[in-house]
Amino acid sequence: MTWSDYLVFAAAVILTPLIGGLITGLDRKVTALIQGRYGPPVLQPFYDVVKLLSKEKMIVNDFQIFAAYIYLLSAILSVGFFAIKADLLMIIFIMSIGLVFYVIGALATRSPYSQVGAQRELMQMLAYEPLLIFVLIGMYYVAGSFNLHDIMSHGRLLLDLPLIFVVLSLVLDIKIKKSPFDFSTSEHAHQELVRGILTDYAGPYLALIEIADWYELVLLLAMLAIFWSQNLVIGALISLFVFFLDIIVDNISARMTLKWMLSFSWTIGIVFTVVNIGYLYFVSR
Amino acid sequence: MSDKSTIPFGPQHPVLPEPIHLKLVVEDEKVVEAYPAFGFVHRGLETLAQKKDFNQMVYVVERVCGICSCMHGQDYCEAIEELMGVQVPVRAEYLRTIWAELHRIHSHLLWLGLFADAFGFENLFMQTWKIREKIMDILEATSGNRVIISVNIVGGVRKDINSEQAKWILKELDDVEEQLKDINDVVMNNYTVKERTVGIGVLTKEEAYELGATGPMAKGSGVDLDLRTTGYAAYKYLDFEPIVEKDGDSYARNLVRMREIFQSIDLIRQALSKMPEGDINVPVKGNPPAGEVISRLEQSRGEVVYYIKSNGTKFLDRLRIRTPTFANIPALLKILPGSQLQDVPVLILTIDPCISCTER
Amino acid sequence: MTSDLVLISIIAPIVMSLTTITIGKAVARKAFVLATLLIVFLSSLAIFKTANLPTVVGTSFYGIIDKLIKVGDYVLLFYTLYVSFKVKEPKIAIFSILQILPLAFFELFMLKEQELNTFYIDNLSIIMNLVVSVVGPIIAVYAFGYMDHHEEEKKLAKSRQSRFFAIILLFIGAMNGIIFSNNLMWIYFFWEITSLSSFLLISHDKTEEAIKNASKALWINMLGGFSLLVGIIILYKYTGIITLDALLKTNSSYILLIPVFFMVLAAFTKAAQMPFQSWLLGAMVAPTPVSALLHSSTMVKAAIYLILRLAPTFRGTTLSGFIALYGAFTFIATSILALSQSNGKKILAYSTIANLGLMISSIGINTSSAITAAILLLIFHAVSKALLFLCVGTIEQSIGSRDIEDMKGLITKMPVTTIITFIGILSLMIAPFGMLLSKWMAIEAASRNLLVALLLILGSAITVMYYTRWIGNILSEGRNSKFFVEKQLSTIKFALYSLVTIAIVLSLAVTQLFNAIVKPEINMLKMSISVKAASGYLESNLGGFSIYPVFFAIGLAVILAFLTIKNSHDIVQTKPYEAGLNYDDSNNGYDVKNYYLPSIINEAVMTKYMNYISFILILAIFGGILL
Amino acid sequence: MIVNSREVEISNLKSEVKKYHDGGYRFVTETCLNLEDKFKIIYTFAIGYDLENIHIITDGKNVPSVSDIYSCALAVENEIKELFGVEFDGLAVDFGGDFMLGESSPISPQADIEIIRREKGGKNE
Amino acid sequence: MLDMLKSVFSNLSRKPVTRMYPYEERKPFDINRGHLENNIDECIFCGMCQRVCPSNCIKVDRKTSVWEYNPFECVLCGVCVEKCPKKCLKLDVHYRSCTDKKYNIHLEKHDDSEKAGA
Amino acid sequence: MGLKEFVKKSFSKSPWVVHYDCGSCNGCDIEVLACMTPIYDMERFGMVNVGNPKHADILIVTGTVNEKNKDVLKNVYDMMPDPKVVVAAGICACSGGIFRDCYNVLGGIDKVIPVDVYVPGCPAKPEAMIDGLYKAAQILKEKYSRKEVIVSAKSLG
Repeated sequence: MTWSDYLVFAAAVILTPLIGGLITGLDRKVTALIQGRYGPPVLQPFYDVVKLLSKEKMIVNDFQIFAAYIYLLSAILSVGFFAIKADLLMIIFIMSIGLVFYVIGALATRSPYSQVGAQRELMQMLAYEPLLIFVLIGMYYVAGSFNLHDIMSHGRLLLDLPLIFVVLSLVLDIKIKKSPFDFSTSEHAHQELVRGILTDYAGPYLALIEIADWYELVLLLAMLAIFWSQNLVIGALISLFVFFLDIIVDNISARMTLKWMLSFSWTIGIVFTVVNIGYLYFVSR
Repeated sequence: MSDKSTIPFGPQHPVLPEPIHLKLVVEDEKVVEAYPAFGFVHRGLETLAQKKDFNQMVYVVERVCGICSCMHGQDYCEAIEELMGVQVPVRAEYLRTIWAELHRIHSHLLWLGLFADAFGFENLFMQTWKIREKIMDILEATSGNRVIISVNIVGGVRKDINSEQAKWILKELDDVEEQLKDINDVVMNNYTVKERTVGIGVLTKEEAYELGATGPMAKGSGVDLDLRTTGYAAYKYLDFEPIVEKDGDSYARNLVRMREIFQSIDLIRQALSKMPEGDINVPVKGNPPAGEVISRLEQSRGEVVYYIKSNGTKFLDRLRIRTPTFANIPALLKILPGSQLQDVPVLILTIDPCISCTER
Repeated sequence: MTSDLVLISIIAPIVMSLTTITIGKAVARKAFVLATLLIVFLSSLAIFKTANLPTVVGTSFYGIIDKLIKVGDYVLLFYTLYVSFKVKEPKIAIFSILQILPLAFFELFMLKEQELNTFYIDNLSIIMNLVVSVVGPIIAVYAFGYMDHHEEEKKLAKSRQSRFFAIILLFIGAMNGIIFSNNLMWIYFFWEITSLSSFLLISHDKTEEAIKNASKALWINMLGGFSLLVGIIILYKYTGIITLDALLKTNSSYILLIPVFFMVLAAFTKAAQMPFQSWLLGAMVAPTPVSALLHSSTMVKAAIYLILRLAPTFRGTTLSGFIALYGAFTFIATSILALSQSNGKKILAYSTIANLGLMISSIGINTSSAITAAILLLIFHAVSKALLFLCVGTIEQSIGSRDIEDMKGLITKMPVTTIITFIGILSLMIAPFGMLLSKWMAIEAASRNLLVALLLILGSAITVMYYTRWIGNILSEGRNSKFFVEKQLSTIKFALYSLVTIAIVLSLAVTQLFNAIVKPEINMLKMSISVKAASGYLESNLGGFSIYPVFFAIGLAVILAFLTIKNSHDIVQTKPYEAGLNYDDSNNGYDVKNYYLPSIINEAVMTKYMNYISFILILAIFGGILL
Repeated sequence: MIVNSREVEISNLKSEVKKYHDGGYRFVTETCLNLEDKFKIIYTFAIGYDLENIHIITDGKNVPSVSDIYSCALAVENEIKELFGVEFDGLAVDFGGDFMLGESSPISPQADIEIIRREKGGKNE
Repeated sequence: MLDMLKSVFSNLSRKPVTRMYPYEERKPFDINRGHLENNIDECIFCGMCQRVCPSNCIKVDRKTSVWEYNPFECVLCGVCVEKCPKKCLKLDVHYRSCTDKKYNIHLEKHDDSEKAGA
Repeated sequence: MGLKEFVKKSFSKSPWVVHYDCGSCNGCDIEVLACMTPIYDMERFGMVNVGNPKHADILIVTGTVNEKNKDVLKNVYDMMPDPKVVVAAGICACSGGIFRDCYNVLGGIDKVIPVDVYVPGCPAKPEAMIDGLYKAAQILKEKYSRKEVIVSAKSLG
């Protein structure tokens, strides 16, 4: 790593929560508008997080603190590595450290909701983690490397990997936990598990998780954006458009069942990946 | 693996604003058994009948449940009127019917919203409640209060609807109907909604009858029971058919409720057009004579039964309310085992529970 | 010098084991065993330090040992024949006879006497030897305390520990034999000894179930031995090769692939790959140190060792591709089966099979980074799995159950063991630790082979799931979160602490490890090195992984969490949210079990179908020879 | 509807209820009334839109439960048991005083006389 | 799945329906039962309201000419207003605003003052 | 705007609400829910019905306390991290309302937990509810500032 790498790393780590918070705020505003409401101010997520950070530290179990910190730090680390264009597979692996701890933190409390939520989150991870790596394999087939640097030099992945792009959008939809995929937690808590996996996190630790979610959201959006790395502005627009579509889907569908999600995501993931890569393999060369 | 988990459901739970406690025994996510515990709303208001006179009790029974409060008051008043042999004016009967049907619409819309929320369809919840506000406006404009409208008194009603208001109501109802058609389309055809409701919580006709289910719960299973056909209040003057669906699953119950909303809109239109001029109440003198009476009517959730025993004083001897949800609880406990955990809110809401009714 | 050291590492334990069996006194026995272990450990260090690699050395004792081994072969096979009658398992007899006859024919009529180089030593041998002589002694030390407690529980009138430790020592000697032997017939002999010691150790408790499972293990391993023998005979018949060095020098040809297939098949049985997995699951009835030593960290690794040895002979063939697919299939199939288990040892057993499958798959991919991945996996898996087995053993002896559901709230009951178990599981499934690093390498290496890559990815995701919930269970605090001070025996403490330290240090020092012993091996295999490692950064031509930042992040989180807990006095502890109702007595409380998906995964049914598929895959591997 | 209920001997109660059940009647409700030092329990059945009532007079002990004939009578019998202290024999599921009232609620609050003390802790969950 | 799109896009194209309370207040309906007021000057302390009140939230003391009313117990049914012989009771259309302390409305005829007390 | 000011502001801008129906007749419940819906849309003030006391700042209670749910109410209140505000919505929650003479009713929720805002009405209108919640948000901010003062005083002493 060179000095400029360190600078980029630091800049990404500092800027990402701001972007993530803004996007979350926009998400809430747009959702409200879609529902015919006025909606919260765009800065609302920041108010929420700042408030949560300065609330009383309430825990059930010391381990929760640890889990929340690791979740946040691994998210930060993965975003930082993304910014310096490191190995994407490594980034996913680092991200999954946080997720594992996130789940363990919830399992470590005795609240039935948080435990069932954690079980569901595990199922959810089972649904999207493989897909995420499938996406990388698709990129590898085009770029011949897992290094983001090499992948980005390819320019317009979207043209080669349209179906893989769909798979990644699906991952985004599962990851941001919107209908029809909000099983382990839900944005507005009106589900059978209250807030599921987040039920027993409170105050500052909930805030840490919220911030980590922003990091992951931005990371996923950035992964969508590199499908058009020739011009990253267009890439960003594409990824925001996908995000907007996810909001719309959230607003036109009910929460589905867990089994449905697992079979749906795996089918889509495997079929689309195989078809797309097969296409590359047989048609393009 | 025979490992079974136990999961609480309620009393403080966002899906179910009302406090009911279910202890669910689940295997993975499949519900094996459900043990209910009630009593978080139990106030014991039936005994208030011995402390408050029969006129004041109208306002108490209205607060048995805030959602179909008007119908509680109506049923109570009809019981007392039958006991005392009071004939209420026809216009009062019509007015009672209109308010009752408005309540049915608002109750069904409220239910639909909560139901949508239970399976995670937030937008549907918002849209339904947006439409529901129009009904609430009608109630507020005609009675002075949004939820507990306190219009029924022994001997008739307290508030009148003038022709200007009637016109406005009709206009609003057209608007509501228009918007509801879109919602109806979603409830009936949306893939995700169907996935979450079709075949979920099937209650056969025999089971529904045997377990004493009432209202949409029974109607969704093909039991043709709608007390409005017995022609209390103004229903004898109105033209309608009870709505029955056969499948007995959550989807069928949805359909019953959705169709009932349109039916209610139609009934209100009929009632407003047929409503004669005249008094809205008759003065009631004296106390109810000693005797027992049972009065029933069709609430939005089903059949409510009022049992009243009077001893000739102004205080009633015994007031007992058998509410529809109370009758639907056995059916709920029947359909819960075997379902998935994520369907539990759907199933609970599919009986349209009103716990404060159940526990009084 | 080297050859003497090697000889010591093989002969010393075997001789000592024969002595151990006669020692009745516990203290004397322990001292004696300890001394032997020390010899093994020191000799392996000495080999590591002094050996000039790779090397093929002879020894003056070749003739005697060869004769002994030839006699030993028959003794062993006739003993198994006897065992077969004793436990009434005809399959063992069938495979014994199936080996005795060809062996006799081969040795009498085909094999020409010749003086051969005794030992073949290269970095792979060193790695295996280090694993055996570091992990092995630690587990044996652990067994001191464990077996005392075990026999107390069983209320044995007469201690049978001398037999137990004798077999352990015999096994360690035999492992070293497999690792260093140059003569394939020697490998075959030691191979059979490990099978036999596995049988003896599984049936150690003499319960009906133990004997049943032990005989199952024996016959499946005998099947493997038979396959190995067939492979050797065919090899000798067509090429006249009987030594490893000669085998590795030949250019691969179709005629070589047939014996290689049989040898690989033998390895599959020993590694309990898919249609043969049942013996390893049954082997879990053995005392836990046995599971740790034989059935996860060393004996099953002999299979990996064998395939790794053979890897150059089938590089670039279709056979290789099918081996990769087969390994990947076993990986995902057993991972799925592990998902349906709540028995801790069974989960570990399935996960062991899965990881062996992963290694076999990597070897099948057969590129330099894949081989690197396989070797790294071998090392890290041996350490972490041994640690976990020992943890489960400790937990089982304390709470009387190996079911992960019963481990709820373990952290309050045995905090130290729980933390060690926690680190052990983490070292198997999350990123900065060596296992995941190797998995990363394996997946990147597999990415050209789409089907294998898909299977590996799905399998890894499942692995994370079943381990995560286990951690969650042990860390969940009970309703009355009162921490107990845990008492551990010093031997157990030593074993757990040293293994967990090794696991962490190895993961931290993965680059050094790679440069020191893995890289020379790859070099020796004459593969272009595509993996570079320096200062915590591993880089291949596909990507790179830096470890230190991740360790740094985790360390930072730990420090932050500790500071928060220590410094803030305003932390409030509440009850868990239970929808407003909080029952104080635990009987009435809510309890959530893990999801085992019985509706989707039915172990028996699933196993049946998976076995069919894997059988077809083995046929496909055989077919791969022809392609 | 003015109630004219038919009195039934306690011993005949189950056979009467069984008759209603076999006749295709739907169980509507049970109502318990205070009758000086006794209780009157009115059973209401319906066929179609018509109601029929029978009642028993009891001192509140050993009333045969009809929950084995009409399983839906279970809820209401549990309620009567708690609110009036009437004891039922053969309740299909006995909530043991945890159905309506809490631990510290008054005991059999709706009864004029108090027959049994609600037993605490004997939950049947 | 796409049935909801119609409402989504119509909502997006329209202004939100939200009533911007408290910045814009809607005019209440004129029969709203907001809160109870007593024109104490006209009150004759007959006690009718006390007798008919289902919630027993009104206390009238004829001797001391005190009319006491607990707004935190009143169900706003309006019966007292209907029964009031002097029509001095009135239901205002505006709801009573929230407070951080409960209080009784204590009206006396002598000094025409309103006192707040717990 | 300094950081401290921003923190303080965030308390009034982001009060998360948990609603507990403590034996209400549903009248107030549906009005509380109505506040969340498009017409009233409390999310304008950052209020979200989080449904989980551990995340909430404001506990809005409707209905009377009875013998069975008083423990639940206390539990829910105890699980909320400080600073927290309690709103009693509707007369039942304020005083027990029309049911205060019933045998199973204890009275208003102030019998069990401290109440910061009383919203009268039967049922309380959504506008009144919004007023109450808005006031609660201000109280929340105040409580936070007060706590901050106490903490800094501690650190000085």
